[in-house]
Amino acid sequence: MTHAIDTSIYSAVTDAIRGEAQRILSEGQVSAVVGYAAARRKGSAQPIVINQADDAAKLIFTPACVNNLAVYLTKAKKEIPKTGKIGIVVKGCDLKALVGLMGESQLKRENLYLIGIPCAGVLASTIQPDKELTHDSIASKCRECDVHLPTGCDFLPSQQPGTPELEKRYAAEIARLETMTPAERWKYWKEQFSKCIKCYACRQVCPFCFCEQCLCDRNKPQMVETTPRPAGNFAWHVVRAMHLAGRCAGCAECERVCPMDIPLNLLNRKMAKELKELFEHEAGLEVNEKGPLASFSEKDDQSFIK
Amino acid sequence: MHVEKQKHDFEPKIIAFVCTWCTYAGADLAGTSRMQYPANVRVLKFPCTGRIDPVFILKAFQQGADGVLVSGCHPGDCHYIAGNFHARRRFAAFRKLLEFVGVDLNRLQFSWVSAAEGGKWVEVVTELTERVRDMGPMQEFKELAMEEQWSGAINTPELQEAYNQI
Amino acid sequence: MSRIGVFVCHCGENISRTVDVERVAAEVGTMPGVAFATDYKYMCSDPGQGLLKKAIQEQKLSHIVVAACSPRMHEKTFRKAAESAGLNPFLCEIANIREHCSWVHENREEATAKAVEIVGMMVERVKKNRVLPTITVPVTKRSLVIGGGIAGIQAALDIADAGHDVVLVEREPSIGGHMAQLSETFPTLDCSQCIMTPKMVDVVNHPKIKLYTYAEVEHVEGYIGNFQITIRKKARSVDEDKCTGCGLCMEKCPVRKIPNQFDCNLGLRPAIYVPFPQAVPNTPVIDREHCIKFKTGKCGLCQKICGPGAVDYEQEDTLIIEPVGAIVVATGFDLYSITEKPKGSSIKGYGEFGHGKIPDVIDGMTFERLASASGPTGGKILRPSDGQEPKQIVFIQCVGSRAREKGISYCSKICCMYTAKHTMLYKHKVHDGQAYVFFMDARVPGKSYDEFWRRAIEDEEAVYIRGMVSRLYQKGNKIVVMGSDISVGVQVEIEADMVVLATAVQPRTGADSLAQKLGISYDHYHFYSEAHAKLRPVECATAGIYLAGTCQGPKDIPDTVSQASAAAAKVMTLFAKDKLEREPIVAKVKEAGCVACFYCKKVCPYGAVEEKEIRDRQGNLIKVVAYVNPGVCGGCGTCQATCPSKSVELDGYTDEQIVAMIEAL
Amino acid sequence: MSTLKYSYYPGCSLHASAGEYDLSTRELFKELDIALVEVPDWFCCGATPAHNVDELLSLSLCAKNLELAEQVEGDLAVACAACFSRLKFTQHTLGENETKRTQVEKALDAKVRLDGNVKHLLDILARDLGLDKLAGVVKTPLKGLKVACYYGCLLTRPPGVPNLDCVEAPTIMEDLLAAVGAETVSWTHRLECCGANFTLSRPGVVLQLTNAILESAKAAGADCIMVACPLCHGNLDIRQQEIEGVYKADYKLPVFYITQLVGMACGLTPERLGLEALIVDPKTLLKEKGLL
Amino acid sequence: MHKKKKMIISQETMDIQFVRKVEALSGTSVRRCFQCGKCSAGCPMATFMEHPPNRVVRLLQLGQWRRIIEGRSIWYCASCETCSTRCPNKVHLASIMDALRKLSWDAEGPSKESYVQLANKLFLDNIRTYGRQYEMRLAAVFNVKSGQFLKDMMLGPKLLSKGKLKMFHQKNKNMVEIDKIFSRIEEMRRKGEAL
Repeated sequence: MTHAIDTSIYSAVTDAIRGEAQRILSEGQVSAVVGYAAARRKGSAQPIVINQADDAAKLIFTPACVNNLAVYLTKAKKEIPKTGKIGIVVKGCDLKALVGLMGESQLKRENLYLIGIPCAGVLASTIQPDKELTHDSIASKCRECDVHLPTGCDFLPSQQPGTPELEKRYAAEIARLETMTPAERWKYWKEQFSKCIKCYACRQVCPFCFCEQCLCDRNKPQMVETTPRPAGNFAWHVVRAMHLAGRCAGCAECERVCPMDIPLNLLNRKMAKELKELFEHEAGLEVNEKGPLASFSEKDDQSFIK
Repeated sequence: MHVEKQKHDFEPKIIAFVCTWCTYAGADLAGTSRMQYPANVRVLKFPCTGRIDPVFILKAFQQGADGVLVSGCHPGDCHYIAGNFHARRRFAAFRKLLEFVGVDLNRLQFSWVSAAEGGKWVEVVTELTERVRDMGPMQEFKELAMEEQWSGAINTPELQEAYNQI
Repeated sequence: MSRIGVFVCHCGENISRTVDVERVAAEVGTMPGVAFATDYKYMCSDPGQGLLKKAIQEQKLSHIVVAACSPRMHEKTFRKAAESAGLNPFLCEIANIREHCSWVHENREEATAKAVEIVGMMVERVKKNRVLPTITVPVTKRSLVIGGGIAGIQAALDIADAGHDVVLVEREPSIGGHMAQLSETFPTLDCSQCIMTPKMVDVVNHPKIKLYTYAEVEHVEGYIGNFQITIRKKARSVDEDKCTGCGLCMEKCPVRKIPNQFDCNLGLRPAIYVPFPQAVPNTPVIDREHCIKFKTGKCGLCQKICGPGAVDYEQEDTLIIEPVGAIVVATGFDLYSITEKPKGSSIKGYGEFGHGKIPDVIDGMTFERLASASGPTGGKILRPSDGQEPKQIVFIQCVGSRAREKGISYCSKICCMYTAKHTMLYKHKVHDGQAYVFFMDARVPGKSYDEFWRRAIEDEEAVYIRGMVSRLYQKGNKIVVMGSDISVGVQVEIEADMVVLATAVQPRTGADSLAQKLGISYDHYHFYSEAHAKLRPVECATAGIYLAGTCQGPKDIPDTVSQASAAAAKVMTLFAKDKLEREPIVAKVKEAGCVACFYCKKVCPYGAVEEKEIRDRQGNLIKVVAYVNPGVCGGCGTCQATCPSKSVELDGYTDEQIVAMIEAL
Repeated sequence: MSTLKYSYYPGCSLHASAGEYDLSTRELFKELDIALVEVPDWFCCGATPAHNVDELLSLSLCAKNLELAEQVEGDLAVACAACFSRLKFTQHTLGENETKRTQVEKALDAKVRLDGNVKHLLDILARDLGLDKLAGVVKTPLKGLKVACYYGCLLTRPPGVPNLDCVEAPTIMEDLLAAVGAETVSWTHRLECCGANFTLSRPGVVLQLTNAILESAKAAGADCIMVACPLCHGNLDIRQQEIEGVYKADYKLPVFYITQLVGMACGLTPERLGLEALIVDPKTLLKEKGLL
Repeated sequence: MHKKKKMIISQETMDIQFVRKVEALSGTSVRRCFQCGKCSAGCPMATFMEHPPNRVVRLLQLGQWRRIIEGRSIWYCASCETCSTRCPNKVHLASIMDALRKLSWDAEGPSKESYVQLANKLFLDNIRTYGRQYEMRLAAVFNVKSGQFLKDMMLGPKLLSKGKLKMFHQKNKNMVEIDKIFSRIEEMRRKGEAL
């Protein structure tokens, strides 16, 4: 028996974002708006960039609007024209990524018009995009979401999302792994990483992987083996987790797009948890001038150092 | 100081990443004081622990190190003002990551060894060598390096379904 | 293809006793890229170096590895030798097989095997070494001194006397700083004015010193040897060139009752004023906040009576750019005040002492003004409230200092001595009075200091009470002091006529914003940080910037003057050469890969990373990247370890070199 | 229509020796249209004796009361300075010290709730209601009455815990009295301890400390003293005659509760304020000032 | 007669374990104190104490707690928090005093200063039995138990006439819960889970 999650506000939210997009485009406040539009399959959604006020009616918000649109604004991907102010439709989790990008000089707040979404959650998988949002079908990240209502947006529809208390699967899985012996954990990750086919979909979808030249692609020197062999895979995922530590706010897009179903977000969430415990830092809450790994306190823990 | 030499079945390979101002000088002092320690350690000199990239540690394990030591100036003594403070944070995070993916942290040692602490250098190196020797070779990375094939299990329903369709 | 030469040193028997050096040379000789390998008794000796030079030339060696003692011993020697044979010195590396091998192992087999591996690692490393040209930076031989107190004056005079131009910037209308306010100075009790004023005059008359008073540093650009300083000269409303300093304007000014800050608000001054009679320059300034002309547009008396026509109401702030090669920061201190602080402030006031509202509870500086012969009372100790002479006077030490609950845990260093001095001055002026001092420890180390303190107790009969004061309150015209004497273990109550608080020395308000302009670091109190507490006490970590006086931490006049002269000497050392040479171990940005996340800038302890715009020929912005100023970079490499795409690289310690070593294992 | 709503913790004294404080509080709040709902079946906070010898017990009792207060809507209003101090101290300590929180949760067999606001009546009158609003409802300004405001030790201390006002130089009582038209005197002993802890066990100590307070108030030219704590009141009022005897002094200083003075200004009758219950008779003074 | 014993200092005579207990209970560090004496300067009760507050901390720093609890200083503390408020080093002396009283009670039982203890104990008994304080009963029982039958006798009738002492009291519905709290704390102490 699965409980449905109330998404009745989404149609009102859709109306609100359409109205706002229409207004800011027609008033010339922004040159384009990044949002979601219906895709071909019934119930499915896809990212869209509109620059005509008339197109605002194409915008939607449904449980199938899974993508983190922040990725379309980062330099390396260059999807959006650089000139002018851009509107973007953001869920709370996407906003965290935007906040992170602002702290890393990749975006400027004044160049963005943020259209926030009161979000009760989105689907875990869009294989069946018209599936009802239930306690089972909801994305894992939404189960532990603390930003159903994004704050600091330029516009936020007034609807209040219902947010039932759900079992926290990531937290539970991290806790489970933590109780294992190192050997058991090694076995677990070896199995997971070995599946990797180095398609780099995780890198492609990640808003924080904005390097023009990835360290892991370099060959002078070759820091990370590039072939999809177990050794190279292991290095790739560890290096990536380290590079995202203190930055990733857990949008879990890497995990969603992974064709081999590697639980990639577990690594990122584990690091987020550790950095919170060690340095009281949480990614994506404020535009930090310095991230946790680019700053220090003289009082930092050094119990692990002899 | 004479140490009774024993033959061991296994001699671990230890790689030490050290800063030039404190720990490298401390190791020099151990030399000028003719202190004795196991010959297993290979020292890589860096200007500062701040320069030490976590990838190097990973790389060292992948290249067959059985143990890794990272050592630099005590907090507040950094020749470059704050490099060791940055390093301390970076490694505090990185060791948690390694631990999470199943690396036994007993193989990874961090220490502050000043230019005056020749004795501490000997102590740290000896302790790590002996500990790693007792643990045996770092098989995990070596095995991983041997594996050529895609070895993942088809362990989710989605993958199973995809596999069936092939 | 590299042609590497390897030279294995015996070091007499120091290495060869445990390491089979011939075998090392033989085994290394077979390594790919090694064209020449040999061993020699003493590589560092003249013949040894000759061997190396000869081999470079004869064997056409491209890289050198010397397997010998620690690089900390002879790296420079061998690099110089390589250089003299025509090889870039940074193509020579040292493999440490003495301190790290032969001296710490006894088993010859093990030690030899280890030595081969150590040399092998260095062979792989040296292959990736690149030619590094020595970096030279031109030096502008002019110096900026910020702050015209005793520290700034001393540093400016020393540098100027050495023949270099100095630009001295002072925020107030006159130089002199806190020292000009003092009455007499410990431990000799000579009059502060008498030793200070001549120095102030020297400054203004020195042909090499350009003095800007009533001016502040607005902006700093550049790096060691090449700074561009923008100075804001605030509108004085009096033309310094025309003014003769006759003082007529001050006499005629109708606004007369403005508390004079220089006298700790005890005395009064007009709206057009010099802070004190011996001010340098002796040019008045108009206090626009109180001047009738500026408030209402009327009056204008001073302009009318000024013979030379120096008064100029239209004057505006001006910005001046000065190029300098070195900066001495001597901005001094503020005195802590016990007044109530804004909510949430990390520094707290002293409600238990009345938050500064009890008129006869004053601070040490106010006491200095009372005791000063040129002060508002002409040197008489009189109570601010009623002008009576206090017969019972209580001094309380450690007010603000050493009180972490109030936000300051450090010792202000000077208060023990000046309080002892105050008790003496008091006794000299009020013969029938009694001074009491509440104190915790007497911290009086220094030449003739302890003797001075003892004199206060033994000869001048000040009563020292070991214990602090819980509360002060006004009772009639007395101040009740509730203290304790912990030596006896009893409470002490004194009905005092006046209480003098030895309040803490604090960094200047705004010290942090000046530091940010200069790119220097400061501690959490905002005292500026020296590069090394023991070995580089007057230099900032930022090259070319030096510290003098209390901006770096509390200190007394002798220490301040010593540090100022030391800072001046450092400036002269820098100016002794026309060009600066430095080791080329600096970080460089590979602009193609840089995505301008500026993590490098965030972690750089030297502030060496700048933002650089790349434009096409039409001037359109293509992208912004990081740029490492080689003159400022300290060479720690923290940027490279932090850079996600490894687009910044530390020469001499590149990823290629390090990975080559790891892979050699 | 009342917008201000509070749960109300009177404390033991207000149900006994300080009945007039309870009465005047209820009446004044009724008059000001502030709703007070007494916490059902609250019990003793443990006051000084509990933390004096058993801090864990003290914390547990307070935490339990905080839990009980959650049943009633609104912030928790506290009249007694001692109860206020203990409840605030409990919130502060349990928020900071995890070990103690765990122990208290074990003693209560429940999670402790620390998020509720605990407010002293002074805070409610001066800030929630506001001085301007209060001044607006004054019917008989307390003109000519020279009051010594006595804070005692527990209202403001220690720093960072009750956060009612500045620890060393609070003004909240003076501000309130200014709003109702009374004059306040500047005096030295407004924060000194009256020794309430020793009321039962060492009355001699209490007499000495309380005498110093009365002496200081008198010297400053006060007509009367105002308090916001039943324990202070007990010592200053009930023991005043005894003190006069022991120290051969003549104080005759009526000791009012804050609610009584503010109530008077708001036009409440002496009966509603329980003025009868005061031991040092205030009638002469009030008549003299034309307030009765 | 009070003779001052010589203090023999060694690791054995400095009872640091006891000091740790004080620190745990009070949540404050005694080592922070640098003996400025500000606590003693402002203490309203210092004149009644043979060890002024600063010395109590000093004795703790030296692990000499017996010297403290043999005396009466801790029982003369009025808990007014003046010391904690003004301490330049955030030594929460009032809490240290609480801890010392608790540990003294545990270690020594009633001391010669037991008047205060008796009052405190009665107060707590009252809470356990009635849930609230009943001053009349408290005062009466205290006077009986401390043998001062006539103390404050003059006050009684006056207070009764003013309605200030209530002869009867209501029963609190939470009595069971209160008793449980007391029992659970006792239980925790038995098991060594709390000091």
